[in-house]
Amino acid sequence: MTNGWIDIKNTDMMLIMGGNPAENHPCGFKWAMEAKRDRNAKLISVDPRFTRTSSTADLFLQIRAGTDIVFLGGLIRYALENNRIAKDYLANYTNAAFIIKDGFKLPEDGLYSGFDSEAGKYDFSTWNYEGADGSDRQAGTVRHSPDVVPGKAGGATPPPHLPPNVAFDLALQHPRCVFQLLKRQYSRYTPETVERITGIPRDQFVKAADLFTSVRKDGDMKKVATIIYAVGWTQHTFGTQIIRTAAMIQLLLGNVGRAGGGVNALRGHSNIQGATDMAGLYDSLPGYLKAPVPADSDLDTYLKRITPGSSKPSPWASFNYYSNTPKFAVSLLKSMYGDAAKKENQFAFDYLPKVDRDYSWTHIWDDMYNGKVKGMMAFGMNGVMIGPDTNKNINALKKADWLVVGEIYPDETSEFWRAPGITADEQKTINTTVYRLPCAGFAEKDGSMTNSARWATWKYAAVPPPGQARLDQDIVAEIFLRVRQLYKKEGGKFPDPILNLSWAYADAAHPSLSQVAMEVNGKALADLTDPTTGQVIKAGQQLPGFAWLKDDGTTACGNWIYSGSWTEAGNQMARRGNEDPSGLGVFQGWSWSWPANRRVLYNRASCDPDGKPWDPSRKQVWWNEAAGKWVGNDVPDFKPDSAPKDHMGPFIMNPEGIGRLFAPIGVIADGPFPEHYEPIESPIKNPLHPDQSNNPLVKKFKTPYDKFGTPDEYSIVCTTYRLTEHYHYWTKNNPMNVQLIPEPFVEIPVELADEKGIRGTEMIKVISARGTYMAKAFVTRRLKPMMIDGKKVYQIGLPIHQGFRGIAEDEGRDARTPANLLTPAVTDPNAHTPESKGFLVKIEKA
Amino acid sequence: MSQAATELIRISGHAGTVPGAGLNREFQVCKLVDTTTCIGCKACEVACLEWNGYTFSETTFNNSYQTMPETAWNYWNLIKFNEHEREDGTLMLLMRKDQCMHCEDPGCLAACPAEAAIVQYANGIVDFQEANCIGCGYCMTGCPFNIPKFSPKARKVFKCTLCNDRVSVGLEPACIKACPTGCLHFGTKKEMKELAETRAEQLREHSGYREAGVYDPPGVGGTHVIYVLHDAKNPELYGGLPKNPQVPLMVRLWKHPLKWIGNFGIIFGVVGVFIHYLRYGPKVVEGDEDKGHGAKP
Amino acid sequence: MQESRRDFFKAATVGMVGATVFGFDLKPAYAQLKELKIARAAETRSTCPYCAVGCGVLIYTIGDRAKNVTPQVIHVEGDPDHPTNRGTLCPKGSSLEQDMLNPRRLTKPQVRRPGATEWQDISWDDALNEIARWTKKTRDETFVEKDANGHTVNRCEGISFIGGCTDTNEFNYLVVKAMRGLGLVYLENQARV
Amino acid sequence: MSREPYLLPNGRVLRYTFHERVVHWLTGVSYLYLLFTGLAFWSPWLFWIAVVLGGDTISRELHPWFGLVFIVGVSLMYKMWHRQMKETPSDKAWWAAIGHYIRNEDDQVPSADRFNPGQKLLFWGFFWNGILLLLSGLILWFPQYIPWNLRFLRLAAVFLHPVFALATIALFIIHVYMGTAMERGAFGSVIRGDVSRAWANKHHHTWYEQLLRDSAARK
Repeated sequence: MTNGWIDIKNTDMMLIMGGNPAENHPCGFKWAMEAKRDRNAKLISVDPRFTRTSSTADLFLQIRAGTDIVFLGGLIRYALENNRIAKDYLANYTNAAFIIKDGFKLPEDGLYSGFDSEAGKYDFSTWNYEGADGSDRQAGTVRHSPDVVPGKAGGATPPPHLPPNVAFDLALQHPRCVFQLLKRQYSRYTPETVERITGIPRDQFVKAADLFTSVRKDGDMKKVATIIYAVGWTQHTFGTQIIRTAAMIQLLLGNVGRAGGGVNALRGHSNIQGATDMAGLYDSLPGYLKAPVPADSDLDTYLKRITPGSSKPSPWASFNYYSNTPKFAVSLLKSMYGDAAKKENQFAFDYLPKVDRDYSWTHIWDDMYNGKVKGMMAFGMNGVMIGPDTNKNINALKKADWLVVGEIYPDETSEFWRAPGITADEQKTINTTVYRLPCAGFAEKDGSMTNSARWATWKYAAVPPPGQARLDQDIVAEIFLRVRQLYKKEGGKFPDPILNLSWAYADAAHPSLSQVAMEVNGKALADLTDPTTGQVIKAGQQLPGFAWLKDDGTTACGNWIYSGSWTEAGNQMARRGNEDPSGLGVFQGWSWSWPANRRVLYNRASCDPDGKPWDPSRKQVWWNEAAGKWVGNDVPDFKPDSAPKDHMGPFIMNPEGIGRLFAPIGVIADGPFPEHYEPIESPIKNPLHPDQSNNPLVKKFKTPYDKFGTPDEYSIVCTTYRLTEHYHYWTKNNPMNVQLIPEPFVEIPVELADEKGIRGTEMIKVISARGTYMAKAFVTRRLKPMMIDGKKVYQIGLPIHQGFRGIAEDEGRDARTPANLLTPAVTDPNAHTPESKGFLVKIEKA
Repeated sequence: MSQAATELIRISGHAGTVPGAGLNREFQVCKLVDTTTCIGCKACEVACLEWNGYTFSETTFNNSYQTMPETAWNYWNLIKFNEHEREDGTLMLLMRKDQCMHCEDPGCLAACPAEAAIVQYANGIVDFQEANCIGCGYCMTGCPFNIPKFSPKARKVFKCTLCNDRVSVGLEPACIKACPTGCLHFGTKKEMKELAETRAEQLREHSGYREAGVYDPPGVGGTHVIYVLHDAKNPELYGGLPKNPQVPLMVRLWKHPLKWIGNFGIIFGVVGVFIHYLRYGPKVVEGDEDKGHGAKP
Repeated sequence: MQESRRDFFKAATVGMVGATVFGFDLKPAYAQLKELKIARAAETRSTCPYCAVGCGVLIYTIGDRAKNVTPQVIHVEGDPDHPTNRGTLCPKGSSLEQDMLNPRRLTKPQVRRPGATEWQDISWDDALNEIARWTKKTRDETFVEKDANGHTVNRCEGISFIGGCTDTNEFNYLVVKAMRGLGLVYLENQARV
Repeated sequence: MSREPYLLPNGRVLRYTFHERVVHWLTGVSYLYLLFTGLAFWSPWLFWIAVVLGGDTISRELHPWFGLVFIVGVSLMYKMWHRQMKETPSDKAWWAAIGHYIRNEDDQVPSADRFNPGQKLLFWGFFWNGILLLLSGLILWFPQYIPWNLRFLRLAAVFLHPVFALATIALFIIHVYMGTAMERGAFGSVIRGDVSRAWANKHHHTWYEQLLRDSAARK
């Protein structure tokens, strides 16, 4: 979330799409209801189903799963056509005025310029700003690499760079300025097209578009709208682009950085934010530092690649905070390898494994199936269930040598070898050794968790783990220490990073999470002095924040964005001050939020270019001329002393300092502007460009389990989701939740049920090209048949919560089929998230 | 008599005066259920179940999100769901938290024959005292909302207590505390009524629900659980909320006229035969010297 | 404060003890309030492990943290001071008590041997030693020091670690540190899916 | 009946056989229990009766079971007596003379068979009310099984059960009064079984005459 949960109460307009917060985030959704009650805010719900969120909405539109970009693109078109945009914001805080290189082509035929059909990827050289002085022709010091997908880094061509001095046209009239390109790109997304592709009748779409953009009626900047989404947007082969479209709308309407605005991702798990921050993902290191690639032959090359230089129109300023990247990276290396990380050995940069291709979730299973990955450790992660393509995952595990599962309940992953359908005879042929280790539940562990609003909150242990169960950190520590012992005794392949990994916890086998948290915050390794204030931090002291980090090895910090969370003043994440003087729900004194305890990101954008709040009744930060700095109710997300006349862009994490309507040089791999592509399995050909129906960057695996259905056989669009009564695959072990929703069901429209002669509560089969799911029919009017491109299309939906181990499952009360038996293992090219929403199925009576 | 007994303003099956009637200045508590902000999440159901610590029962899927068809002796709080299609074709998913309404004039208490099995406190809470309950089930019949439920195991009747164990120490009921969207409120009856009316007005003026209103049925003297409904003209849409609930006529007839007629009749009968005896005496059989020889049939 | 509440409670055993006839107590106690079950329980502040709202929860356990008591959860409810949830909880958060008291919890390490059709118990020590042995074996077998282009890559391609999204930042950091230390690249998380 | 020696050798008349007496008291005792516990539930002023009778909960539990016993008794009575309880043409005359009967002017009352019309009323009154009490009582016994949409049954039962009970109470008061205080010898007849010949002749003249005729015929 750019903003926070409580901040939603400050909004005037909510577009909730690709998410169902009433069901999945009820306690956060209270602030949406608060906005409705206290401000008469309006709520628009766009979803394939009429959900419990929709029940509270002022307007509900049923959309075909996977067509969100069309809807949002239509919204952009509507806003532009009806002049419901924030002009000053647009010109000053976004790259609307930037001029794009000649040769850039919009995807009117489904492809942007530079597509290499053989490699299945784009050459990004035309996806760039035009340099004001021809500087873009020189590959100089300005670097901003697109290499989020590392595979390409091994290639010979150097990645394109942003020009330091960008050509621009503040009148937004230049035919190649971003604004004009944007206009052209979305001119195709007319209400008629929206209706044809999404299934939303055009009058309803226009009603919604009018309502949503009404916050900018007559150029008024006071009102604010927010867009709220969840995995209904991410789980597509174009998920990142859906979210980008939303961000673009918010930039167009000037809603980013403002109280009650923003683009708000509602994360689905208590610490999915923290897990991402801490880089439990192959392609990043803690604090969103990019993972090194083989071409990063030394630390310098690596740092040069990942540290951007500023790129902006020359009269403007850009803070370009990521120019500090080397400080973050070196401090991380110091934190990981301690004294072994020295200037002489490039801070042990070689110890870090280099990634050269996609090692993401679906690839793990594919590579395990193909015999590459031989061992797996799964902690608190039910890999078989989470999918996609459960069958493939089970068959991959059959080929593994060993599997370690750390869990609190018996789960499907640890029992993959006796999944339904595997006979005792077949079990005897499965040679995987499985260790199932009893871990600790949430109440048995202390530590911090970071919520969707980036608040890291400390919790305390209430009870000891039951029986022989152990704390998760103790188990991981024990495994690591025993492996290290083996390498110490026996040697082996490149033991240095193992032997030299810093493990300086008082009790190495039982690391105290407080000590870990202090390590994450970072400390001074030598006496440090702030040159301007003269403040001194002594060696060994906790750092007050990331501004103190150094790239010379005199600081260690496990995760720069968490620097400030455990200072000399103690654990900031355990703070419980709940005063909110501004009434905006900022709560500066409650727990701690990254970065630097800021609650609303990009909050400089809540003010006009002169530094005055757009809406004086919702003052977040503002420029104090007398003091010569930015002050406010929140921590300014800005260079504190940059006066408005400097024209520094508010989006300080971008090298341009502005919000990107146009995503240059492949930071988004599948296009600078989002374009609608159909889901991999779709009932129709993409009406925009039938010859390029799907995202051209999507790759399919080749195992026998990677099968895809066609609309002639599988005509029903299916989507998966959670219910408010359950949490993933966890609460099927909790009798209270099982009582609420005891059995799996499939929600099907009344019309489809009538057609098939299915009555509510009857057992039905949902069949995709990959598997069969069985559950009871939930015949409902909350899903209606839709007209898609002249074709009647049904959508059905099924909750994901049941599997083959659980209270009801063990009692034989359901068919014991996981929902992800149905889903395909195809992913978004940017985030590598699988497409669990909007695949094709057929149904029949069981 | 402990002073605390003066907290009682009604006692079931009780002869004579009620210790607390007319004595109290304690404020009346009230739950406000704003169905227009209910998201049917069932947090209230679980909070209730958890706090009261009852056993779990097996449920089955019934083509609805609803946990079970109606409340149960060990499940006092149930969200009732209804997919309602309006005339303009738009859909509403109506969700209403069903629980004891804590009527001002409780039909259960009126019907209960067991002394102090049901009491009403000065703060308005109608509380079942299972220790005194005889399990006759009259309360189930007396209640116009189908709330009290019989436990075959305990052979007694149970219902929501409005968490009087919590309320008596100054806490809010468990369901109120849990409610994520604030669709549940707790406070004095006066304030909840005002809040409800304000919300209903907002719904009428800003959300296009022209029939929005407050449900505080006068037929049972008002309730200590009140609803805000999108459509106060049709409460039945909300899982069968009765339009005009009353303490049933039969219970009233039984409790009042019949009782007086019956009591009078019995007394009249006994007195009548006594007077008859005084006036006419026994029927004596002349010459009968009944010696009391035992018969051997 | 709590003491006076309790006193009120005792007083709240409302009732008149009436005449006793034939040994029967003819007047029932009019009303008896249940004692507040958390009146003196220990209270621990925690965070709900489910969604990313991060609601504050209060866990009530048996005993007042005296040394001779093994704490057991008796009740969970929302933390009213927490600015986000203000004491509220959803149906999952409200059921957390049963997550902790759950008889289905795993309580001992187990192993499933190749070809086995059942679990067997294993000691922690044996399990950890075997896992360490597997880890070393697989790492040694699949470790790549230089790629085809001759670049130093120092990665282990045979082991994957997948983590959930309900564990702490500190645990995640430890995992990343230890697993990157082992050279793992197949390091993924619920966050991806 | 005619086969039994109703005229006893000791010069008395067998009024009720052992079987009849057992059935009477089975019914009577269960009725008394039902009456007392019923009264306890009827009025808060009498709730103490339930407590005295072993506790309020027990009373509620046993009341329906005693009701079944009562119904068994009533059924047996029906089997034993329903033929003798049939209305006869002479009953009208008896009812016409009810004022005399009340004023103990028995010589002006038409003679009665084994059961006079008043007793018949008692019998049928108990019989029909017994059935109605059973039906309404079953509903009250198991209210939890009567679905909400058939709730009117429960409501009707709540009201009608005491109405029927009150009807039996009216009969019961008269029955007890007549059987004990008013008709001397009647109580003995239902305890020991026999009455004097004079009693039989006075109160049930037609029946007595018949006994004499039967006896003569048998000889």
